[in-house]
Amino acid sequence: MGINIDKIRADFPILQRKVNDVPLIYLDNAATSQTPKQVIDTIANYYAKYNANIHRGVHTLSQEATELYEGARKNIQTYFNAKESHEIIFTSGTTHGINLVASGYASLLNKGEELIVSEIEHHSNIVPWQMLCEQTGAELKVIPMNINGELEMSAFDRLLNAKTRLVVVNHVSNALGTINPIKEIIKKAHAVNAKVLIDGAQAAPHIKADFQEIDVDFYTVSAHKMYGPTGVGFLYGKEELLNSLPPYQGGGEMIHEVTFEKTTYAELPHKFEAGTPNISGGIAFGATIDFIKGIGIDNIANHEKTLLEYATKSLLNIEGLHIYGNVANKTAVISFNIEGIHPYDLGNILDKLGIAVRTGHHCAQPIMSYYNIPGTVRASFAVYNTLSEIDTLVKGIQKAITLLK
Amino acid sequence: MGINIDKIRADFPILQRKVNDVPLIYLDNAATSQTPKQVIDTIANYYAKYNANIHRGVHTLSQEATELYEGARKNIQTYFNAKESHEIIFTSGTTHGINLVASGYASLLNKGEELIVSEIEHHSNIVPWQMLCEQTGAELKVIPMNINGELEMSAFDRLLNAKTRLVVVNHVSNALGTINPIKEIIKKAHAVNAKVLIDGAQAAPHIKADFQEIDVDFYTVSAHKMYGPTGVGFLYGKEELLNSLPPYQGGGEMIHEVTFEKTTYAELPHKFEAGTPNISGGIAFGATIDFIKGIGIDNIANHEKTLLEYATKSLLNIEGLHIYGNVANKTAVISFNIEGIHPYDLGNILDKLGIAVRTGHHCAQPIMSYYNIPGTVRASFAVYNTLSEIDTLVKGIQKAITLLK
Amino acid sequence: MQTLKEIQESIIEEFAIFSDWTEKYEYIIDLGKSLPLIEPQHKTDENIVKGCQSNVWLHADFQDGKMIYKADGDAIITKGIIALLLRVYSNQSPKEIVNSDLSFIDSIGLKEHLSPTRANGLVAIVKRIRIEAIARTK
Amino acid sequence: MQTLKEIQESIIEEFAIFSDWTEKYEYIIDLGKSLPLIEPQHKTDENIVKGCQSNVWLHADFQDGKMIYKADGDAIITKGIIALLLRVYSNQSPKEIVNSDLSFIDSIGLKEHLSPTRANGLVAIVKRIRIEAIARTK
Ligand SMILES: Cc1ncc(COP(=O)(O)O)c(C=O)c1O
Ligand SMILES: Cc1ncc(COP(=O)(O)O)c(C=O)c1O
Repeated sequence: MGINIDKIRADFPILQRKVNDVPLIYLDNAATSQTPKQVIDTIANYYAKYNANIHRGVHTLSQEATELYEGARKNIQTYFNAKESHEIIFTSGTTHGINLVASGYASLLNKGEELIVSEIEHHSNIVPWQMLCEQTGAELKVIPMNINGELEMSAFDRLLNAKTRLVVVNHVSNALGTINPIKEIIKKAHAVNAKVLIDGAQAAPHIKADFQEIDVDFYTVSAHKMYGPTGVGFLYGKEELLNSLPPYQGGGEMIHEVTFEKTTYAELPHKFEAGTPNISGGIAFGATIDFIKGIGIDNIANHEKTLLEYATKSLLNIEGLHIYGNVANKTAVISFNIEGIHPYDLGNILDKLGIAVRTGHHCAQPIMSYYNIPGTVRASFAVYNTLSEIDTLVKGIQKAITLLK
Repeated sequence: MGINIDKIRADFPILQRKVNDVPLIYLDNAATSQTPKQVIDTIANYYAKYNANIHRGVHTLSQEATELYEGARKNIQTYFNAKESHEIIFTSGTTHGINLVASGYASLLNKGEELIVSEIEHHSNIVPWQMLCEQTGAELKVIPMNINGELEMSAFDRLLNAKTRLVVVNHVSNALGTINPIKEIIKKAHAVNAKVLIDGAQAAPHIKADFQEIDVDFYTVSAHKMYGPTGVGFLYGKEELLNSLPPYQGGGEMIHEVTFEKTTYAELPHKFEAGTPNISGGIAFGATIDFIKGIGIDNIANHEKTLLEYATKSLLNIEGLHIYGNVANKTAVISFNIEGIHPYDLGNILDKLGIAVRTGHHCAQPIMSYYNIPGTVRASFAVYNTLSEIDTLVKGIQKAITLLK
Repeated sequence: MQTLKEIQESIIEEFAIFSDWTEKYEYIIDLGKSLPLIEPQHKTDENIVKGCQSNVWLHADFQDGKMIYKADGDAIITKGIIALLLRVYSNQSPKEIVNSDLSFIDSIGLKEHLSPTRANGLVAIVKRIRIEAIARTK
Repeated sequence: MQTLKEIQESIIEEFAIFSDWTEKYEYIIDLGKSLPLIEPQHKTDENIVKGCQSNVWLHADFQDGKMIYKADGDAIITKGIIALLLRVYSNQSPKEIVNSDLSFIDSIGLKEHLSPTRANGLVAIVKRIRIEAIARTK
């Protein structure tokens, strides 16, 4: 049942690295996870054997590259249980996916209609909706958080009404790790005929969402946060909803026919995939899914739960350390501060000790405003992290305190 | 002065491949060029040693990845002689770059104002402007082509007027290879205060544009067509013009400060680079520039000129073969048809012989309409192609004719 | 009258004798050349499938419990494959068509031509052949 | 009065004695702690540079031909580096400041703190120090 951490670690060449002459301890996984050699090799192998522009090509390379790329799409579809593979739109990442939907809604929203977002979102899931509301005159409502970093669901109930067109919430908060009750949110939103977009960037590395089971309308993800390459992600959307959105970008692939008088658009998924895509990235995203399936997402989640519990307990032993986000249902992310110490200073010292954590507002300034803090130190874990790395982290923090106080 | 083709070919692992049991002859470079091991290794090395989310990170990996990424931006800036490195906006490719500008102009254009495009554009440089004109009520004017595949410059002179806001033309036509007189176009457009966007996708692998010298306003490129990876490109824009455009996508990085009341945007280039970018792609794009510099773009152009002349002469010896695009000033692209043979059939047979060419409309349907043909067969050359490959191509075509006629 | 399955099998047998791709393609090209497959009046906009690579036309009729398909294409190799498809599907009952599979194309080594991303119109033809048959089973 | 160049050299000398990064950081942290660098009334919105990681403030005065800089930051390491910067730049003539370079930061192994992408506000501080000096050379 368990997993073999040594074996998994051996798949990640970067974990052999030293930083400032000590072995790297990488705890910045919520920003970008590391990449196993299976994925790196897939990229190198693509360029060494199959590289060609896909779709519409008659020659063998183009056919093979297309099959690999479309195979990756199918792999993603199956893994997340989407109904159709053309409901998986390849994007350059979560931000792109969210903007695609926000831009499409510009033509569907009317003044006075409402969008609901939450207070614990990443800027990528706030700013596009602000821009959309500015453009359309729709109103942006905010589900407030409480001190534990949870959404106030009773407030959500009050915000929902017949004018609500869209609810956008992350599945997991990047700054706090909170797992939001998205199934409940989707159900309630559907009851007033609103659609729901879930930002799954922080969930996908830890939890498998079953798109049909949760009945989500849109779900979007970045490969680079789930052991995959940079520059690729996907947007899932229900077929009829994707069909109802106008195309986002114009260009090759998304076209059926072009004349200067009239242009007709291609079918899904091509309608939203203008231009040559990140072919190597898409194919490597497929290999990423295989990597996760190989270990098993439940095994990953179990291991990370052990890490989270151990790290929480160990960190709370440090005097003056305060953890932000204290819900039972969270992923292995710990955002914290130490009384009298600026997060930037702590991050600096930890880096000198070879420990990579993220410091700052984590692109979630509303959360920082809520707690009235400039930022936090965030340690975020992945399947390759170990309990002994957590011990080193704790020792590092203690050393930093001695230096800084 | 010459180049060592064997040495260059040895850098491209894919050229060792066999297709249908014969050695691959890759003549589909205008769709996607092949990738040298220097670029492949840069990607693999990035993931094995430096992978981290860039900007704002305090830890060493993030700092190093940021330096590599920003170093690539500087490398591109220097190579194309942009004034400032923040005038180079990383994109996912040419299509993205064009859409970014088109979307920005939505807030700058007024009804009755005019855009000029040409008849020999790729769909990616047509559709976004059609969408823009539909949105704003601006009018799209088309510079016609002539039978040789050249722009009718006298018609351009007549189309230009005080209402012209933007002229968008490719530097090199993907379907014909025609090199357009962009310096003249820019000069004339500036004389009526219009701005110019040049689609450089097909030029960058063959010609070095000096942005300050030609005084271009926007110029955009895809790495995958110039020996680089898929999923990355750049948009160059003059600083004051980029500043005048509203942000394209909302998200992380492009933000200075976010509250639910008001969001302020970051400075260039971040304003246009929302979300985690294609970090490995950007860094590998830098390696691509180094690869081209290592050979020398003039040496590349000279070699390709030899290929073009030899191939043109050889192909014209084939009875019934007609070449589309017959200007003196063209890149190594030959679009052709053979009387009585459908391009798709010819492409099929050539593929069986290991020869990869592209067939179809090449995402340039207006050109096909002009010639009233369903498509062409396009052989496009790169620095690693050889005269003997052209001989094989000619033999292959002759064999195909025997089979098909 | 051969059944659909029997026709597929005899096509597979015929293709087994080809010793290389050239022979196979010569045969397909001959098939493609041999027949004007559709009456001009049926080459309508409604019946066209515009592939990115080549255009195809399909016209369906229903006579005496059998589907009668006519089709055409502008590329000769596509046309040859269309000829094979019609040999299999035309003159069969809707039910047989709906229950059939296309694996014979695989067996004769022409799978790539029916790849959904090839944009030669053939996938759309096969889809239409089935749709027209399904419409007649109700 | 030491010249700007001399101050930089003496800082380099001071740092040369540290045998590891811990000693160096202890020293910088001490520098950071030792001084409230700016008067509260000068901690205005105008003088703030909001870095993504930490905030810094800079106030400039011109007295008797010399620039007088006061600055502050909310992170202690940043503050320590600010203290070094002020030791170098404050009380120097605008001309000397404009003609100076920052290579001493490199020599003492703190280059990463002045990386433009670090978002700790220090790069902006250096920029402002120069801009204020340039304004007084005209
Ligand atoms: C002239 C031209 N413009 C634009 C594009 C689109 O480039 P991409 O697909 O990389 O976005 C192409 C690619 O074929 C092209 O040839
Ligand atoms: C919750 C959440 N949403 C969206 C994003 C943006 O993802 P990307 O930068 O890959 O577009 C992130 C990344 O930090 C995130 O954590």
